[in-house]
Amino acid sequence: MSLTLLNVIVAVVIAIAFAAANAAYLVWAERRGAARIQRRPGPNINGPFGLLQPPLDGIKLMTKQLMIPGGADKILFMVAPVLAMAPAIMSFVTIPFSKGIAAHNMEIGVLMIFAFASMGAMAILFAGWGSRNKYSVMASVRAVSQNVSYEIPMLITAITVVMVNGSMDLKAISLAQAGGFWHWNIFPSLHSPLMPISFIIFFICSLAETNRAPFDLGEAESELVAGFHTEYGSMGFGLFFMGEYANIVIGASLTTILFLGGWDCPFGMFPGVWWFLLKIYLLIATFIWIRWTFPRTTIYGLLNLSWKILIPISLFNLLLTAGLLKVF
Amino acid sequence: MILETTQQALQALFAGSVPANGAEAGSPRGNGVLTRDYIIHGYHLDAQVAVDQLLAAVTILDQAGFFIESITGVDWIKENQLEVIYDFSRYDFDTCRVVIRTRIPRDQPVVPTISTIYAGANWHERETHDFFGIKFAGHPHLVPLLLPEDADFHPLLKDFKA
Amino acid sequence: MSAPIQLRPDETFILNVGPQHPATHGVLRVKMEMDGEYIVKAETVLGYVHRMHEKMGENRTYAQYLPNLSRLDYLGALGYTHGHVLAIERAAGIEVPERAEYIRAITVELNRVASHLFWFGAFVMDLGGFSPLMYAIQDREHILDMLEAVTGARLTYCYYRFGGLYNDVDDDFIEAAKRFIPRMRKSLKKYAALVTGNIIFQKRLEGIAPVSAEMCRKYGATGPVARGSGINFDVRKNEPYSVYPEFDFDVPVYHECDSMARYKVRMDEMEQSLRIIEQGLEKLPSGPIMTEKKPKNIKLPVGDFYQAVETARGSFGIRIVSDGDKNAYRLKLRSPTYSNMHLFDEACEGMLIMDALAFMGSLDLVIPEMDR
Amino acid sequence: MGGYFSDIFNGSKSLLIGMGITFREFFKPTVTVQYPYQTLKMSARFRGHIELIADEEGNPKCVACGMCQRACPSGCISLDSVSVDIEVDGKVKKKKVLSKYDLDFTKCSLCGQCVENCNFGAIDFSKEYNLASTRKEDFHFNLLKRLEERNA
Repeated sequence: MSLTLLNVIVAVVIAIAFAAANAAYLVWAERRGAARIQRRPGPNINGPFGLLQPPLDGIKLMTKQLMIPGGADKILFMVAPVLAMAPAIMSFVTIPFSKGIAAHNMEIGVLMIFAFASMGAMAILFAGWGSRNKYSVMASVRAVSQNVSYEIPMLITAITVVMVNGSMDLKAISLAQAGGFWHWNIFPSLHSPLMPISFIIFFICSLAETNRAPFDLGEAESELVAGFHTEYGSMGFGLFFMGEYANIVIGASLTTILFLGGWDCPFGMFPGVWWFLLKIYLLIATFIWIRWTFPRTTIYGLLNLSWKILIPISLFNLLLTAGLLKVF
Repeated sequence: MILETTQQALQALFAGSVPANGAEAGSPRGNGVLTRDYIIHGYHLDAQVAVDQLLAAVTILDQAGFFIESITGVDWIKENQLEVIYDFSRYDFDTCRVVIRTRIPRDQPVVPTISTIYAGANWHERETHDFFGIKFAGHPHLVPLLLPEDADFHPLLKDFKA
Repeated sequence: MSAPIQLRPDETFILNVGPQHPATHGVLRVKMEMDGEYIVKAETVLGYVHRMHEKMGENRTYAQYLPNLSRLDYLGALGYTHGHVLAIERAAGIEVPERAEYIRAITVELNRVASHLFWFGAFVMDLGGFSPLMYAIQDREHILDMLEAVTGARLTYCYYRFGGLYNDVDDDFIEAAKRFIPRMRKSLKKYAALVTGNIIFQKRLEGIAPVSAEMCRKYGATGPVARGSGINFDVRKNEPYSVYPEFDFDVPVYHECDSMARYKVRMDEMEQSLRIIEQGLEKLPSGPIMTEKKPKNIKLPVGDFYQAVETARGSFGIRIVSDGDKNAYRLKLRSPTYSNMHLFDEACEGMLIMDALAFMGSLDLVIPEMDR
Repeated sequence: MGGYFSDIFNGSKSLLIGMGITFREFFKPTVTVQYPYQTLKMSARFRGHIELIADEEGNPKCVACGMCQRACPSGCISLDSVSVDIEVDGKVKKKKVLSKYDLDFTKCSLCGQCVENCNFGAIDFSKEYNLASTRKEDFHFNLLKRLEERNA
């Protein structure tokens, strides 16, 4: 019993540390990457290559006063940033980084991650409503409708993968794809000929679920000032920021596990955690690359994309896969 | 082409009383239409109308397809008059700039609004009201635009002291 | 997307966009009555950076007023200064040497490209794309370097004088301008691929915020806003001034009336400006840059003078009422964005806020120029 | 239906083209100047605030005629002169000597009217641009003192 408790504590600490370190250094990577794209150097003064920038930013945020706007709903206002960060950390618990590295493997890992992911929408809604700011309310309503409409194609696609692999256990899904890149779910197989398209749909959805550009309607800075976190300063803002990056890591991890074979090596050699990390950071680099290339979509363009393109295609894919599984 | 037709149409407002063409703007002159040398003045037609002829004159220009450039005022304090100047121009290549001006006494500066004809006159009239205190009768929203909301001074009047 | 909607008055709320808001690019306030994300009614509130330039025009001599003009529009200052010197030269009957006029045209067009580049970057940033702004600023920097080498300033130039120029261009400038043109053309191709062709960008602008030609006429909209509504109006062509008749260039006109049309007009205009600069550099005559008798203490004859020029934002007009003194009796500045912005109130009714702010970006606002 | 799929295809293609451009930009060298560590040379015609020019003996060329003061649109120049007796070829002559030349840089708009109107070439633009301060008084320049400091 006590061993289990210790296990849990160690797992949570590692998950928090991993999430926080990722969040901090992904901000650095994003700023450096964006700067390179725009032909600037980016943060390069503090420490070598500006590597001390994230901790210094953290200190700055922590030393600032936490302001609660007059008339705001205090409880919701305080709860929202925590709610943005906590589910992301919880999701790490079930992600298998390699065969032996997973805090707690669950048979319903996919379900659990999706359950926690949908709590992110709640955080945004609380933040927007609690701040008593018109911009924030509009942003939160946008973000919720966006999350709702993108969860559907995302789930349908995930179900397709689950059907093909016959399990909701993330570890089992990874293991089913072991043995070289031709076994990965991203490549079409007899049962699922449209898998590359599924991968793209899943990728787009994870962009939208994490409120990343070009789907960052929830913070749409040129329209809604800063969206749902307009009124947040200090670490409240910091938590939202970290939550966003933690969610990106979750999204990339899930994509890797469902489509890119988890920790499997493309050539069937030396499988291990490094492959997993390489894959998720490549995906995150693509996230960053996309953000600094495209303008923002409109709210109706975003919903049109989901309801008119992504959902029909993913539904078709689901039915096709189901039929093929039945036939063969 | 449009120059002649517009001139005739504006001329009709005055029923024959044409002032001498040599009269300079700025010095007092009677109402009427003048043609100006574009090379020197930068516009072709210069019509001074009475306040009650203003709407008729602007309607003529509206029907002829002119667009509104600006509205402004001039304070002729020596003559105890305020002048409102309306600039019109055309989008097509039949270049014709028309200036409509009207003079009103300084102590009772009221002219009818033309924002019913040209919606874009709205801000120009508000601005002129800000700067000169000229009231545009019938204007839908005559509150200070460029000056502070509570401004009760008119800085472009010549007797304005900051 | 922008269909009018029916609702009860008690269902709306007021949203203050500005005076400090990222989309207004300065201190402009739009009071919007909103129904959810739809705008029911909008009222623009101006005057936050009003400085009464017109009164200053009455207090200062004509020469002393020169620096004021570049404070109107900090992005395309030369166009406004050009209008001022042309008005004085017209009224006082000053002949300007040909070389000076050519240099004026070249620098004005360079400034126009710089202004449009900055607008392009800021507009795409309004739509959420940040990198194009940085690329645009890189290109603009070359222009500012060139203009700095000639005029001594980067934004508020004060370069033209009555009867000529402050100083002559040198060979370095001509070389730099010649190098700049092909580089800029390459950049324009890059922008076309990166931004104009982008599906997200197209979907955001096409068919959004229609401004009819009739509406332009009623509000007196000029410049790219009018040209995006199918009106072939450019003061450089309609009322040729300076040496523009000598140049072979087209006026881009689009008939779609939407935000995309206004965007395309400006992008095409940059190309046309490059053509003018190219021809200007080729034809640049040698000779003096100042009239033989440098005018000092200018006094204009009694009268009322008007001069319109095409600036980066539209038709800028300057009216000088002179009583024969050495400063103006009345000096009126007709700023193009003032009229262009005016139609925003009417045009944005029933639009989504994000479309309305994109529309506002497509009007190319420079607030100090509007407020004067 | 065909339009539906071709829209998706063309749209995706345009997105990939855009990503290709940013990808290429990623590998190009940076173009910025790291300002406090690196600086640019100001161009020869850069208009900074004005400075007095000294003649061969180190005295200001200025004859205190006041042309610059009158030309200034913002009224930021104030100068004063005193009459001093100097001996030229054994004769005592009165001469106006500049005693004060103050520039209120807070008002200056760097238009260059003063330099242009000076008939004696006595003032010119400096290339100074690092002029940041939190105090207004730091921008009230005593140009005469600055000239003496430069001479010293």
